[in-house]
Amino acid sequence: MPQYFPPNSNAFAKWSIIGGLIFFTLLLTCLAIYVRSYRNRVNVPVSQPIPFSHALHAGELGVDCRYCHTSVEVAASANIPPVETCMTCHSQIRQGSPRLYPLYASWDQAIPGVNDTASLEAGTNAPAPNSERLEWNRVHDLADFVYFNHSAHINKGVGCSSCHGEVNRMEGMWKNEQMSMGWCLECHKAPEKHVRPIDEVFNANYKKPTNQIALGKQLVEEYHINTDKLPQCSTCHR
Amino acid sequence: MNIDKSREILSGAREFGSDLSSSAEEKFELTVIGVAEEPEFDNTAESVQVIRERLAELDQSEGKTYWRSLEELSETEEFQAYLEQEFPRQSAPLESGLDRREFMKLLGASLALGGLTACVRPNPQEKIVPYVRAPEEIIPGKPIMYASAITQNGYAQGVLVENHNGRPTRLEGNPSQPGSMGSIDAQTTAEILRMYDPDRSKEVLQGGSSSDWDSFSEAVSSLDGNIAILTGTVTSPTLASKIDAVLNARSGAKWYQYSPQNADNVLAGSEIAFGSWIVPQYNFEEADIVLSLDADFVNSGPAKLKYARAFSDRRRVRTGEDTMNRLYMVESTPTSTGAMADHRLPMAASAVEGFAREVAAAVGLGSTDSHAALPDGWMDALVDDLTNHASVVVAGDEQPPIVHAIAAAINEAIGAVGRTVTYHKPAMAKPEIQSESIKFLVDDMNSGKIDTLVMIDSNPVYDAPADLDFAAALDNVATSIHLGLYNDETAVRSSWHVPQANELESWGDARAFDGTISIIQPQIQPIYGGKSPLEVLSLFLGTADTAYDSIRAFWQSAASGGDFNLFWNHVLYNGVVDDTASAPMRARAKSTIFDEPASHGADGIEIVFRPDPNIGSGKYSNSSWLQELPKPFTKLTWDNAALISPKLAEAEGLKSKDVINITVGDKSIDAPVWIMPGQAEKTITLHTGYGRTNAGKVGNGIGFDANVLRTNEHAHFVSASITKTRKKYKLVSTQLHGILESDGIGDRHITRGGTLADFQAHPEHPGFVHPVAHHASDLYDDFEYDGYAWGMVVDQTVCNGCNACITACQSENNIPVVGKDQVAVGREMQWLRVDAYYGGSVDNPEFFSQPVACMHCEKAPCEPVCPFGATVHDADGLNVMVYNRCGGTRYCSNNCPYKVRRFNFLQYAELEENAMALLQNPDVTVRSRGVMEKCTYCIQRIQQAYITSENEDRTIADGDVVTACQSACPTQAIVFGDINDENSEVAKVRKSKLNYGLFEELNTVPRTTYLARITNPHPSLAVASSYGSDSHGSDTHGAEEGGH
Amino acid sequence: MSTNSNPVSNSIGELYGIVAQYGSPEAIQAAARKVRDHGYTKIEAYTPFFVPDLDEDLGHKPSRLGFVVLAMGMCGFIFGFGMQWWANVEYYPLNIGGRPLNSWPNFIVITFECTILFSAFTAGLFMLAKNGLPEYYHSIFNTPGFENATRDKFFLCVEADDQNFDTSEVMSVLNSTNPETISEVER
Amino acid sequence: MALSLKRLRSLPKGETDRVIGRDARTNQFPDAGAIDDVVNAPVYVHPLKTPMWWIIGFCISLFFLSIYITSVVYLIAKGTGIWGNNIPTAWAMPIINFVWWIGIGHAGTLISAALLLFRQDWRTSINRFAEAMTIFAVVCAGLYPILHLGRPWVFYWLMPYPNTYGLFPQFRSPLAWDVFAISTYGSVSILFWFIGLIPDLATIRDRHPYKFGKIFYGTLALGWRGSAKHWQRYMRAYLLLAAISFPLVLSVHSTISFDFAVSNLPGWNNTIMPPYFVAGAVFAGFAMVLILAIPLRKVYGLEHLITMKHLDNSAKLMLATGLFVVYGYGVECFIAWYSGAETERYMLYNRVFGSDYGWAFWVLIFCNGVAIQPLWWKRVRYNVWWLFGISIIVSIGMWFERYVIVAITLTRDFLPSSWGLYVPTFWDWAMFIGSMGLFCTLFFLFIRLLPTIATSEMKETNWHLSHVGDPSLRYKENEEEL
Repeated sequence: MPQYFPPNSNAFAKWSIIGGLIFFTLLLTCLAIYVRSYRNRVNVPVSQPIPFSHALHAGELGVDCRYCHTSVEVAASANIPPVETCMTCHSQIRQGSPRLYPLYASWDQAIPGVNDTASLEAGTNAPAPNSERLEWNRVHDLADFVYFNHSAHINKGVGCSSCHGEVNRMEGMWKNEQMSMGWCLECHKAPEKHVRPIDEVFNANYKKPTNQIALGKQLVEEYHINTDKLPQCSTCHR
Repeated sequence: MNIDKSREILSGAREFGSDLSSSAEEKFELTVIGVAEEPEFDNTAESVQVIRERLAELDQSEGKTYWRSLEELSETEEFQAYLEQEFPRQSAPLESGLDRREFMKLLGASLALGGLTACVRPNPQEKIVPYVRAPEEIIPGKPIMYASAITQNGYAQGVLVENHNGRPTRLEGNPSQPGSMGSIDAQTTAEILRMYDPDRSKEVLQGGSSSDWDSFSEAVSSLDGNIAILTGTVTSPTLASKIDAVLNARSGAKWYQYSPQNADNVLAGSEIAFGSWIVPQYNFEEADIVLSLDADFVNSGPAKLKYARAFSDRRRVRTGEDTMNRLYMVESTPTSTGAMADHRLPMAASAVEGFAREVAAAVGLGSTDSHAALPDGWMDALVDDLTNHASVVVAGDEQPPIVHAIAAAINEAIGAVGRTVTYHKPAMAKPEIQSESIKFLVDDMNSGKIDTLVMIDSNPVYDAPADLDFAAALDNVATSIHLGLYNDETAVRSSWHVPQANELESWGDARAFDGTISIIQPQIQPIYGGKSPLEVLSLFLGTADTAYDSIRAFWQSAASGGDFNLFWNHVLYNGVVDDTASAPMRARAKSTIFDEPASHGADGIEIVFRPDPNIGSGKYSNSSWLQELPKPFTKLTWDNAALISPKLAEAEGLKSKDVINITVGDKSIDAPVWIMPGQAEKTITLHTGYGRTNAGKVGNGIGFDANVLRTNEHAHFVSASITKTRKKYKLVSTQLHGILESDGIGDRHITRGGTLADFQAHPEHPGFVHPVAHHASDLYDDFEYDGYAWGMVVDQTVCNGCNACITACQSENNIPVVGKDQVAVGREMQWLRVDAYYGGSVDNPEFFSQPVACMHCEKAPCEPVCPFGATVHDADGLNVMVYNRCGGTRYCSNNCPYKVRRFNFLQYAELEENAMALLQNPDVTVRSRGVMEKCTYCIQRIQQAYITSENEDRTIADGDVVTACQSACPTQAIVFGDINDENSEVAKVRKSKLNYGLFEELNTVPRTTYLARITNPHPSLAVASSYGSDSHGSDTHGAEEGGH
Repeated sequence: MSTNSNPVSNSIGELYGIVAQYGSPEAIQAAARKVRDHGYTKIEAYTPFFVPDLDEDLGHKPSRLGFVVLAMGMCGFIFGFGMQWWANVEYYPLNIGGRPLNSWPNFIVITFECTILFSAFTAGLFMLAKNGLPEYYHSIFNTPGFENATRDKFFLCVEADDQNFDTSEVMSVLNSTNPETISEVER
Repeated sequence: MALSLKRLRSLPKGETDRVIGRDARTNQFPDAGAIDDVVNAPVYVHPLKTPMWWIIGFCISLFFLSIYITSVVYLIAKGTGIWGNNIPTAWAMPIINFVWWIGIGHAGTLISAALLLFRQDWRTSINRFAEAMTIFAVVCAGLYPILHLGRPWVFYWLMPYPNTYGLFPQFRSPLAWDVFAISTYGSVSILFWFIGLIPDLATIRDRHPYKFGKIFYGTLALGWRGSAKHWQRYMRAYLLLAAISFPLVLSVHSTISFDFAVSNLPGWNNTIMPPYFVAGAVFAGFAMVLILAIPLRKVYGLEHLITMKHLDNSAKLMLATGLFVVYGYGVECFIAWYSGAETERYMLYNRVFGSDYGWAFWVLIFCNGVAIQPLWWKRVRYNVWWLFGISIIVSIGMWFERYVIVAITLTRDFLPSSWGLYVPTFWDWAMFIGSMGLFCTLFFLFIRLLPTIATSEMKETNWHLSHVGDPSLRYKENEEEL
């Protein structure tokens, strides 16, 4: 009786089985990585109408987070500052810089030489006041059914940088963490690993001390952090 | 800035596989509509213009889908045809074919089925648009409450409006306003929906074709000849003064009032009794004994919330020491008041007068030959009570004047005046008998005396008495101007229609039933460009005053001295103008009352006209919330029916859903019947407000129009004849079984109750509360709840089934409306329902109202069976439903003994960005299809309170968390709080011996418990009516209970 | 039946073994015993269906598959229960309807299923692996008429790498077992 | 040489025996190869010469399959609302069909595993296609729970794997048990089936008239050469698999029954459920075996391999399990009365005399209780027409049993205010009929591409018989063992 398959078919069969397994595992891993980091836009800077630099404002100039994000201590959301806030300085500083045009365009007053009719006639491509809204691109966008509350964290010793990273070193702005449910739970299950003294909350350069766990445990006591409620579904979902 | 949850809400449940990645801008712009509107109203006209354009755009862009979804709610032809089928549910639910969105959904879903969804669908880029100048009082994401008022039939009901970034989303009662007392009824709650309703008219119409405000004001300025103004009942001082101004300015101008729900009988009655127009106010907090002559005082009339509260306060029984009042009731058709009665007697409306005369005679007034068929000893017991206790007799608005007069006489005879009843000057700006007023108007119109008719906030073509034929008369008027929210029956027949601004959009003022004045302040600019009556009337004075101008002008002159701005801010803050309630007047009843000839009730079949308990006499016809709200006791939705008594049904061989033909004089209509236990034997109740032709997409063509049979002199009841037809009509009720004595229900001890005497006999172990000795035994150790432990107690004694809680819940929790066809297959979505049970005889049963929502069982059967872990307990012992984890196995619903879980079988929630989306509560997730949902004890409020308390480093105080249903409840039957806190109200109430858990024998350990219903029959009439208790030896059970 | 005393030895390539064909299980069993008595160890039989005791006749050791399956079954048991216990008690303890975290009665079914799954797949796949399957090319297929090995013929092969293999010896031994045919099979 | 199917069928029965050399008296094949020829004949047929009856049947199956696919697409586009499900009847036809299908599956495994352990040689004639039936039924069944989800695309959340949510399935839920039970059952069945196929695939490889056939089947056969050492391990593995599958098959339907027994509903919360469900499953399974076997042996001329004896035994098993099921009904009634609980008693009353659905109960009593009684008579058991008819009735009856248990119980449970009605919609039926299309499609492919009878086992059995002598004696023993 003749052979139906060539001699090398054995090796072929063996290796196609092994190779198949390897390929499949690799595929899954890559998929997981892609979904959890890239598609999730972790460490992917988001383009903005104005190339605002936290490194400059929060870092070099040392402006406090709360100067712009006023509601962070009292409300769920850390608000994006109104144009007014920017204009407190930029009505003088860098006045007329083309990179700030979207700002002046959204401002409701004419500024001589920047966005008033005179400068328009002068031919500079300056925008008219109220001509368009200032539209920032959202960077941290949790799912609609997640009810994150900034004030609850700020007042219990969770620092800005714990989630947002060292913003004072970021030129652009991007998601520093995965911000998936599993990631949130890491802290909600064991807050002592991350809480810091309240007066360090806005310190972007804060480094965890070596005795973090001990300190953390003590702070959890001190701040009455209810560890029973933290990991509960109802804490974030309504 | 506006990272407002609402935008995320608008974006719908993206995670749920529906494609909404499109139009992030639009979402944002919508929020800006909310945001740009600040209550301060310094907005430039230009920004308002933007809003209008936006909504117009939206209407075109999103309109189609929106209508489609409404089509499913309303009764279209296909739906009618569909109803005719023998097995409607054999055919697939009404849906159009796949449109783009669904196709994408399908695509997404099928990809997801391949497990790839996470990779292929990128997150849409959302925009954040900051304010230019941030209004300082707005903290993004934190709602602001503004005090205002909503008028019902002209009378103010105080409200607090929850306002998210300039976007009103909810109404609550205003505690400092007497017409509200902090409670709110279903209709007023639904006003918010009415404001956003995309069906509202959006432009000025001239002869039906589109026009604009300017050309209208042109036309007005060029008007001459006799002007007539028709309004509903007016209590607004400013509006009244404005009208007076017009009357003075234009010679020959006349002002008529007509509202289908009016105080004619009360006024006419006081005319007979006192010779002057005064109205009674009842102090139920003083009354031990109440006799109601067909008066539904807890659930109708401008004072219902006040009366319901006061009456119930005298019925809160917790311990054996507590006492309660006693209510005798004769009524033609079951009402919420009748359901609370200790002694209730069904009686034809026309027979009530005879009965009243008997009572009068018994207390020594006049004499009577009529003898109503009463149970033995009834009259004696009644008279005994009336004469020996602080008592009051209340006559129903639907009863003829003479009954009111007799009631007044009796009250005087039993010394009620000044104690339990006081007399006041009417709150109406211009008291009058409106049935005459409308008659004069029609006569004048027919005789051509009127050249211009201005109809403000009224719809006479639909609701004026049929015999007047208002529509025909309207043709004799050269210029008819209609100002209304909708392009309704009257609007389409008028030469001009002007869209009216909702009370949430415009300035105004109004009086409560007791005269207290509230200022109505707008929450948002008129989103459909409506105008307030004040603005329209200003045109007739040749000025272009805005409503704001008029109001301020009036109050500047009215306010007595002092710093006006101080006064003004104070008034706006409180929502009421202090010391404007009318003072009691001295009044002596005339002796001539009983000279009036007695009329005797015809003993044929009698029709009783009542405004629909949900949609009123047509004002809320287009409100899907109220259309889907199950009506008290019948639990009917989306229709009105002819309510008939079981006896009559037997006699005529009628079954529910049979169609009968009702004839009054030369008019006749077809109406489906519904058998109503406790209905007076030969009385048929017809509810008005249905059979609309121009109500809007939702309200058009539902039910039948009872007004057809309604004449001016027989506006409330009339004798009629009926014939059975072969037709059947599909009425949809959410509750099919409720007779406690029927098969397999009796011994389930679902709803429990007994008499006060029973309770006082065994104050420690009332047998009817724990008929079955229940020994909890458990294999495992229980979880400890040492933090907060939220719980609720519902007092069945004071729950009158008014449904206010359901609509409040619907508004708070973004609960969708599903439409008649879906309710028909048992898919209604309300988280909270009020079950109705009947005990005793079907002819005159005892009524039980049992609000049922999620019980938050500590040993919840629903949780262990969920494979996703989507429903679990949290540390406070709440039964949490995590929508985003839910896969929709529906096992939890199967395993729930209370069947309180609701499932999104289809995409019920509105995911399109139309005006309705602005209505959503941003603090509550909008559920997509395929997801289970249920009552959460308003967890968003609990969490809000918790976070606030934690930020302030304190614990939540009792009363910090108030659930929506609790805040709405007129009788405060719902108590909620932390049961671990010894001093909390709920903990105290739970200690009552009347406290029991529904199906507690299943050992589910529910957190929501009930207080058994206590009645207080007269000792001589006490036929021990105790439900839930076994037929014998209930006390021994009690003893057992004590044993362990 | 015809016995072929002098076989076709026109084999060019390296010899794999000498194969005799028989018509019945009994025949091959007898032959197998005989060949083995002659001290040959590298012998293998090929049959269309399972012939009981043939493996003993050939001196094969009994399979230890059973123990492997048992061991893996236990692994499955531990995995199944361990997973549930860990997820509910250690990883993310949640209050599910007031039931205890380690509500072991509810974990029985899945534990059982895991046990079954592990042992079943061990039985199947381990058998294939030990048999070296898939093995599409095998010298024995060069045997003339071997297609009948899956039909109704029974083949006995003395492999060439048997230490005391000697073509003529083997031939004579096989001949004495009255095979239907004998053939030298090359590698 | 392969006999063409046409030729085989054209011959009168006695003649067929002569051609394939079967001894009609001893029921043995002197020539083992003849078994291959008969069983594998359809497989050897060239694709282009596929018999017309097969093509027609296959197309009909495809048509129904397309109905299935259509309803699935519509379901995913619209949502579960296209079905008649509601509150309180949150589970209805999809679950009923799921239980029905999974039940049918059980006979296959039972025949191949249990009967092997009990040394019931007669099983060899029917176990192959019975196992195939099992697998296809499990496929049909397994799809239902997924499609029944409100959001089918998240079904993978039920698998325990490290995910970004940091969550696991909720292992206390019987539905989570189902996931494990059904996936285990499905995969083990397929493995068992494939292992059994290997030697037969080798046979086909060696005899297939066409090259592509040799390659195709050769690949599947994994190079099987029937060496004694392989056979030794093979038989051990096969026996172990059988020993493992037997408890598995019992556990699977018990687990399904837990979906109901573990809940707290009156009419579901019964300890009788597991045994009663398993018996019901075997009952329905053997009915389906007969429904498939009777036409199959006819069209493929396998009367001498699947003899009346086999049908007879299946019928006996059907009768036995059927009686157990009826006993189950009895116990349910007794418990309902004995519990003394109002809810339990009313549940039974409503099932039996309920105005809305009482009829369904009596339908199932007739189908499962009355219709099987004729099987006491040998004449009936030896009449294919009777057997076929009764099997059909039993299948219908078992569907109604699930209808009563699932849907009707739910319409009226604890709280009267929430009692409701349930009426299936067009789409409920479409999906049910469609799933049958799926089953038939797979089954037609099976009988075309694979040997419907385990030939190598058959040969072994045949060889055994030739030693033990008169086979009818062995059957006698079997009956006693049954």
